[in-house]
Amino acid sequence: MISVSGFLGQIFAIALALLLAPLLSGWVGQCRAWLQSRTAPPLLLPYYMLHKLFHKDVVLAHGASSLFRAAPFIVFGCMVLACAIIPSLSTDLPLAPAADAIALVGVFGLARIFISLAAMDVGTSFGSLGGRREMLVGFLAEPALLMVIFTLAMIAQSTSVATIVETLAHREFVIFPSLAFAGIAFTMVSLAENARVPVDNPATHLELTMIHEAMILEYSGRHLALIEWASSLKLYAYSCLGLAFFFPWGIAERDNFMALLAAIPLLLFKLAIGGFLLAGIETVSAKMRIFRAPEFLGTAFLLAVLGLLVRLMLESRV
Amino acid sequence: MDFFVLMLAIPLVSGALLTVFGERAWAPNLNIIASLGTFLAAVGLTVEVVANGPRFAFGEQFFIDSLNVFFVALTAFVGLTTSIFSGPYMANEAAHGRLTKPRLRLYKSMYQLFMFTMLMALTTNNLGILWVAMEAATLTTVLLVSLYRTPASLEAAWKYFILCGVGIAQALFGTILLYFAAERVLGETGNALLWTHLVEVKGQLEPTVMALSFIFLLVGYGTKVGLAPLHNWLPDAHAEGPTPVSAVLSGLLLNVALYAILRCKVLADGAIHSDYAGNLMMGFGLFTLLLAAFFLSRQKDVKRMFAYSSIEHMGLITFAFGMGGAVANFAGLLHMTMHSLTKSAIFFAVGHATQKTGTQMMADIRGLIRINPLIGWGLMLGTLAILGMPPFGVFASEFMILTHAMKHFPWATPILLLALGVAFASIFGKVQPMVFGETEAKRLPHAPAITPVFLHLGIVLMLGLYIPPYLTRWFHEAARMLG
Amino acid sequence: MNAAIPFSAQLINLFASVILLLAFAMLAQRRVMALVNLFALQGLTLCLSTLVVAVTTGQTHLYWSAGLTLLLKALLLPWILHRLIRRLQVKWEVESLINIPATMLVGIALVIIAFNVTQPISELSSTISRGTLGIALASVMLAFLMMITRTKAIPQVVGFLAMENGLFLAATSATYGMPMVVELGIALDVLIGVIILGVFFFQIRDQFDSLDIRHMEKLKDN
Amino acid sequence: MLSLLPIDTLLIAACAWLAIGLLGLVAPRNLRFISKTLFPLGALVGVLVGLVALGSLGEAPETAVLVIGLPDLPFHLRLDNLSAVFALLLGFVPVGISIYAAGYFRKGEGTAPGVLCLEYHVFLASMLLVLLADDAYAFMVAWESMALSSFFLVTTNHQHAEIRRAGFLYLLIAHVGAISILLSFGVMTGGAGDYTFAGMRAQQLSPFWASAAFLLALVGFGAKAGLVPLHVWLPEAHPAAPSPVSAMMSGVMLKTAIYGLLRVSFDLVGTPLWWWGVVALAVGLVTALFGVLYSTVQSDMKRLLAYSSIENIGLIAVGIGLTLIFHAYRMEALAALAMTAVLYHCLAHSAFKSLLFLCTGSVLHATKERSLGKLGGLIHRMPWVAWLALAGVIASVGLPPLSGFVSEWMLLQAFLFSPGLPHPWLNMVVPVAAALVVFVAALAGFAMVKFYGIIFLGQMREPGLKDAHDAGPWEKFGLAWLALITLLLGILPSTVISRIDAATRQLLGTGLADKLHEQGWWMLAPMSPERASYEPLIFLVTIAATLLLGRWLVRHLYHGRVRRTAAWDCGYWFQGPRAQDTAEGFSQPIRRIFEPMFRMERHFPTARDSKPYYSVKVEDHFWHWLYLPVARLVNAISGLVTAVQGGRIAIYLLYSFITLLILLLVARP
Repeated sequence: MISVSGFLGQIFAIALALLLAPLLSGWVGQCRAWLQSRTAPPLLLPYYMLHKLFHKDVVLAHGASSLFRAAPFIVFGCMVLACAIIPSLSTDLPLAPAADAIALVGVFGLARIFISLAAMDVGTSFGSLGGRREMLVGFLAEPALLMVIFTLAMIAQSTSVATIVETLAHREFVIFPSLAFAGIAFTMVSLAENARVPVDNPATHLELTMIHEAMILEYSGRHLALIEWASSLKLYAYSCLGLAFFFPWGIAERDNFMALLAAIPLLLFKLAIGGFLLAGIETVSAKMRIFRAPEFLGTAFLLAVLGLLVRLMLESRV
Repeated sequence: MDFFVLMLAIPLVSGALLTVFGERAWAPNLNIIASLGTFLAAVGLTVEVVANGPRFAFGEQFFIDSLNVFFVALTAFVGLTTSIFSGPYMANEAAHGRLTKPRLRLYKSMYQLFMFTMLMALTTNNLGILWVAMEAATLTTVLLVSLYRTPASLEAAWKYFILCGVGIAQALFGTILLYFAAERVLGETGNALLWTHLVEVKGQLEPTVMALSFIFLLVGYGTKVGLAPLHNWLPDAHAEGPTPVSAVLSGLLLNVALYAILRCKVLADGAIHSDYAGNLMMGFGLFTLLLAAFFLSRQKDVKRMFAYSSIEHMGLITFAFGMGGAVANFAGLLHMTMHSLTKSAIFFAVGHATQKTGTQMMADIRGLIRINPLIGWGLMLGTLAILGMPPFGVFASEFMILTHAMKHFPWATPILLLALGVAFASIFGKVQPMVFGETEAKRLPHAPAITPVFLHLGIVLMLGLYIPPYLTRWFHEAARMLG
Repeated sequence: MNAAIPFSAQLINLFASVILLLAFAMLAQRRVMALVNLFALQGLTLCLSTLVVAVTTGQTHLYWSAGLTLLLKALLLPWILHRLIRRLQVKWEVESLINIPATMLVGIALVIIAFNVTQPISELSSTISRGTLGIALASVMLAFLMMITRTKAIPQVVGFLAMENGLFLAATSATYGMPMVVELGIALDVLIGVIILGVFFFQIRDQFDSLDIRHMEKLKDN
Repeated sequence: MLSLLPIDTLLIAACAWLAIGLLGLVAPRNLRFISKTLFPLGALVGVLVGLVALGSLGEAPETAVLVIGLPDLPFHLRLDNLSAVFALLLGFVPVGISIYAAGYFRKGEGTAPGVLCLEYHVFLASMLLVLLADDAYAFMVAWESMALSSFFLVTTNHQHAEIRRAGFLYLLIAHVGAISILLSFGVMTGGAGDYTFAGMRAQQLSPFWASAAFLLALVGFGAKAGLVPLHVWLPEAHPAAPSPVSAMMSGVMLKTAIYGLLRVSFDLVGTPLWWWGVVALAVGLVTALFGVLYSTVQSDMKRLLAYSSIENIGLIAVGIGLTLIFHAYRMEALAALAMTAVLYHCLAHSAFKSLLFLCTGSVLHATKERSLGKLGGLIHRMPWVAWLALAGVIASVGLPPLSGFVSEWMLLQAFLFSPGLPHPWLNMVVPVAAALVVFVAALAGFAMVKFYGIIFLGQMREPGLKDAHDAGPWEKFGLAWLALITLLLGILPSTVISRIDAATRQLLGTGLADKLHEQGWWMLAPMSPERASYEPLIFLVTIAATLLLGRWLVRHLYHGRVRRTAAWDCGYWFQGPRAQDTAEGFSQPIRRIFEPMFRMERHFPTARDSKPYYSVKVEDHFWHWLYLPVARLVNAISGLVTAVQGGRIAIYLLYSFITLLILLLVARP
């Protein structure tokens, strides 16, 4: 049964995700600015943005339907659920059995479908363009992500994210070549999924290249705020997932509140490093043409499958 | 009065009457009434034979057992429905000016005489008389095929006459050889051609002579059955004759010819003590089936196409009887019944359709279901039935033939299925657009007789789902008789 | 050697050989009138051979069939054909699809085949005319060949009738005739057949302006 | 005391359907009577069938022998758990379709309503008989009656040539398949001549003949299910048929083929060999991939759905293949998991695909348009249809928390735990197959977003769409019923699986239910919660709670003000409906990436064109590589054969002469 402390831990994890996610986006932005020798925006800029957007009126296009208005809430809900499942601080989450790793990919998929549909709703040329590109990225990224998860699930003999993390955290330090492949693939997928360079650029509105921004052009006010927040939650979720999978040390396992508290600084530290590395990648690589994206993601998919095969070939007795 | 005598006398007398009075207004009704009388007599005879067992007539010259009484009943039934169908059909032909009154008279008298010759061929015990009746049947139908006197119908009738005449001459040679063999056993008693006597001594007949004789009989009567490559007369005769004639040709005459082969096969089997006759029939059957199937896909004339379909089915039936054994014979008999009923129903529907549209070219016939839904559905369902779609009875017999072949002659199954598949694609691909689609309708002076179509299809449907026990018994007995 | 064979059998064999010879002659004949005459002659020979068999065996019904043959095949049918040819003003020449020498060669091959095929049966035969079955089959086949090679309707019909002659020869010589009722039936059929054909000839000529059956090749599938 | 066994009740239901159909002939033109009385009656019978099937799940098999049939082979019927699962589907899904149809059929469209009613109910009854049949003859009769009645339903609007062509193709392939099935039965009797299924079970076939039987069954049932390369009829027939019929065919009829395949491979043929599974897996993967790729590039909404059905059937076949592999290696727990996935996907697909097809029917009625390029923005005019269609779309993409996800999830679980197969080569291939399955599922998302987005969202592409109206009450009820099934299947997987588990147990000897009973009804954990678990209800509740809470908080803390204005025009004055993506435009990336998979004919405008236009036509490779060559071959042979009939009488005589000579010379005993 769900214990009180487990429940509290869950609430705490969600709250932390909601709070930390914009911060992470801000941090990445700041790092990027530093690396590109620009004046950095304030670290808390995303919070100001959200606050401002919530205050503004919603300006709806005439053609917007109820789906357009519902989509930001649904996307936001999906991301919150994702953050609730991913063990950022502790693996003992009451919500964890609700969705295993495959369902987690499903959650992201659900969000993607809604944001793409919403993009097509108003009926502008950019909206459907963005929706189509998002789905293009999605149908390549999703299998790659699942393959990464499969590799890990085979190591752990489980698809439950918590079990995977526990297994990985407890293993002796053996080098799994499959994990290396999976790690690279996961990074590539995360870049694509979070609309980052080299697949997309969150800071551009150039029609030839934009994907994510094209989809949310028509959003404003609280809707836009929710979507931005959901984006940063997604980045946070992916980061935590990556950290949990590949650097699982320090994540609390029992419903021990102290261990949970102890995990916070470690998490912050890991996120800071991760954010910095992300900014680094974004700085050193160039934005690709849109039709290079399938190749990029295809590579990720291939790497993930390779990781799976390596796992089967080399490590099946480990 | 004796049912048997009645059954033979009614068509003969009415045929003679119609030759004289065929142009009177009541003549068409006489045609139907005579057919009805024949049918009732046949039913009476059937009941009698089923109840009391086989019987003779006119000394030993005629013999009715469970095998031929089944054909007799079928023949009389289809004869009746065809006469019902031909009433309005022929009236329409006359109204269109395609036929004159003397021709109509010729049609009716020849129709009755044709029925007479077929019934005689079926019931005779004398293989010589069988030959004579078969030849007479050819002669009457030659006149029916050439009824329109168009160049095409004359050509068809000529080919029919020559090819079947020659073919049946071979059968006579076979009969002579048979007699030759029989005489050595039975002596010159004059009974040497009586089947009932022959079948008792079949084991003593000289095998070499019987083999030779069976070859000639098979080629001879096989020409009439339409076995490839002896079939060439068949599509022409079916396509160019009046549709009721096509219906009885396909539905009855082919059966009668096959019946003749079956009677001879029993003797040959008894004499030769091997599957020689059966193998020949299987070979012919498969070849015919395959060839006819590939013929189907290039047909343009609807009646010609269904004529090829008849050839195909005759091939299948011949194959079934060739396999021999109780199950295959049962299936063969069942398939003959189904084919007769279905094919004549199809020709009825086709006849009305061609009259409505004024052409036999399938490319010009469209939207029958709009012109007259009953004709359209009749043709559609009939076609599906003949193609072996359940729940129609043709499927039941095909199922039995196929499963039996699978069990005993697995090598033949792919050929059978290939042929059935090709036939399905060819026929259905052509009939479907005829039935469906758009068209301009036209009224006929005489309302078509649709009842026979659905009567036949109804029986076929019923037999596909349920074969009454008495019919089963009857078939079983007939099948057993064939060995 | 031949001494073992009774005289009547020799006679029958002689007539049978004549029939075969006539079959060859018909195969080679180019003129339609002569063809009909040859046919009549064949019928006559057939009648004679039947008569010999009848006398030898004392089978009364064979007299009847001899008479029937004479009446039908030697007199009635040739007469009908003569009348038809005159009424229809048929050209005298008979055209053949294959040239005559080639046809003859094929014919000889057929005779060999026919003899071979009937060989085992003749061995069994108890009748006085054992060899005639082969000849009968040979004449049937030669008539068949004639039907194949001739392009006009009348020679084709003559071929058809000659085939019946061959069959009749088989029936009388090999088995001393079929039962009477059968023979009557066969004769009736042949007669009716020829009458119908006669009617046909007029219709064909009306429709096609010719009795050349090569005009009748319209009904085909290719 | 009159006690009716379930099998009797089902038989009565089949008869009732037949009777309802025949009643339609009483007044064939009375649309009101037929649609408002007979179709709802048919739906009631459907409820009865569904309830009886539900009740008989888990019970011992019941058999019956009817008086009809062949003399030596009367109809044998049997209701066991496998039949019951499919009867469940056949009961409940058609309820929605029938009710919908009550409001759908209009006057003056093709076949008379009475005839249509007959065909429709014969179709239903024959499907039920297919499920109950326990001998080869009864099965074939029911099977072909099903094909026949559906053929007539497909050709309802037969005045269009392409519909006739579609119908012909459909019946032809169905017939070829039926021949193959018949052969398979023949092989399975093993020469004993006993054509009852019991007789087939009793046969011990050699591996060669068992394999032959299985492969023939795969071809036969694959032709009906739409497995590549026998799928070509499906994208033709489904668009041709009226929408309720497409729904019925796609939703229910295809499942009878799956039923047949399961029946043969797990029940009749004996112990399966491992490589059968590989064959089924490979065919399924190719089918799924092919179906989903083609579905993304379609411009006709019903064709798109038809290809999507091919994809789903492919996934089901993958599941069957996996089950076969596990079963052959005696890994029954995993086999049970895969089998449950198969059965579940059958149920799920049946509901959501019917729902989607019915939605296209409403769109078609409202707009008279099937082409995606002429639709758009219908969510404003048809909100009911649009929102219910969204449920179908999400389920069909395989996303939580709706039905499609459950089965895909279980299938992936089965894949994931496959290592340990005693065959090293298989061990490698199976996970790669899993990768492809995931890929297919993801591409399905693309296709479905295209489907939904272009029909219901955006601006209306044609001015006529302004007059579109929402579905009527009957139609709404039908749609809602199916959406409800989809939802229930999505959120109550554990409950459903514990019911249908009886079929798995019957076929494999083990099931999932025991494990499921240890956990709560809300949780689906087929192995153990530590290894994998999914709680759709909690999932749904969490998202819904966040959504509502978020909305409440935003409204509470800030405001709910909304202004309406024109969409942002990017500084360009023209932002009409033509500026949106077309159906072709939307799928352009797919066409570009997977170019070799399609046979494309494209026309590009040039600068000098007076009327520049762009067109693209995507065709099926199989048509050109397989079907046309076969047709040409048959035509060529038939050309050779017809030369026999040259019209010359001398030649004809020669044939018979030569035949005679050959027989005399060669064929002597």
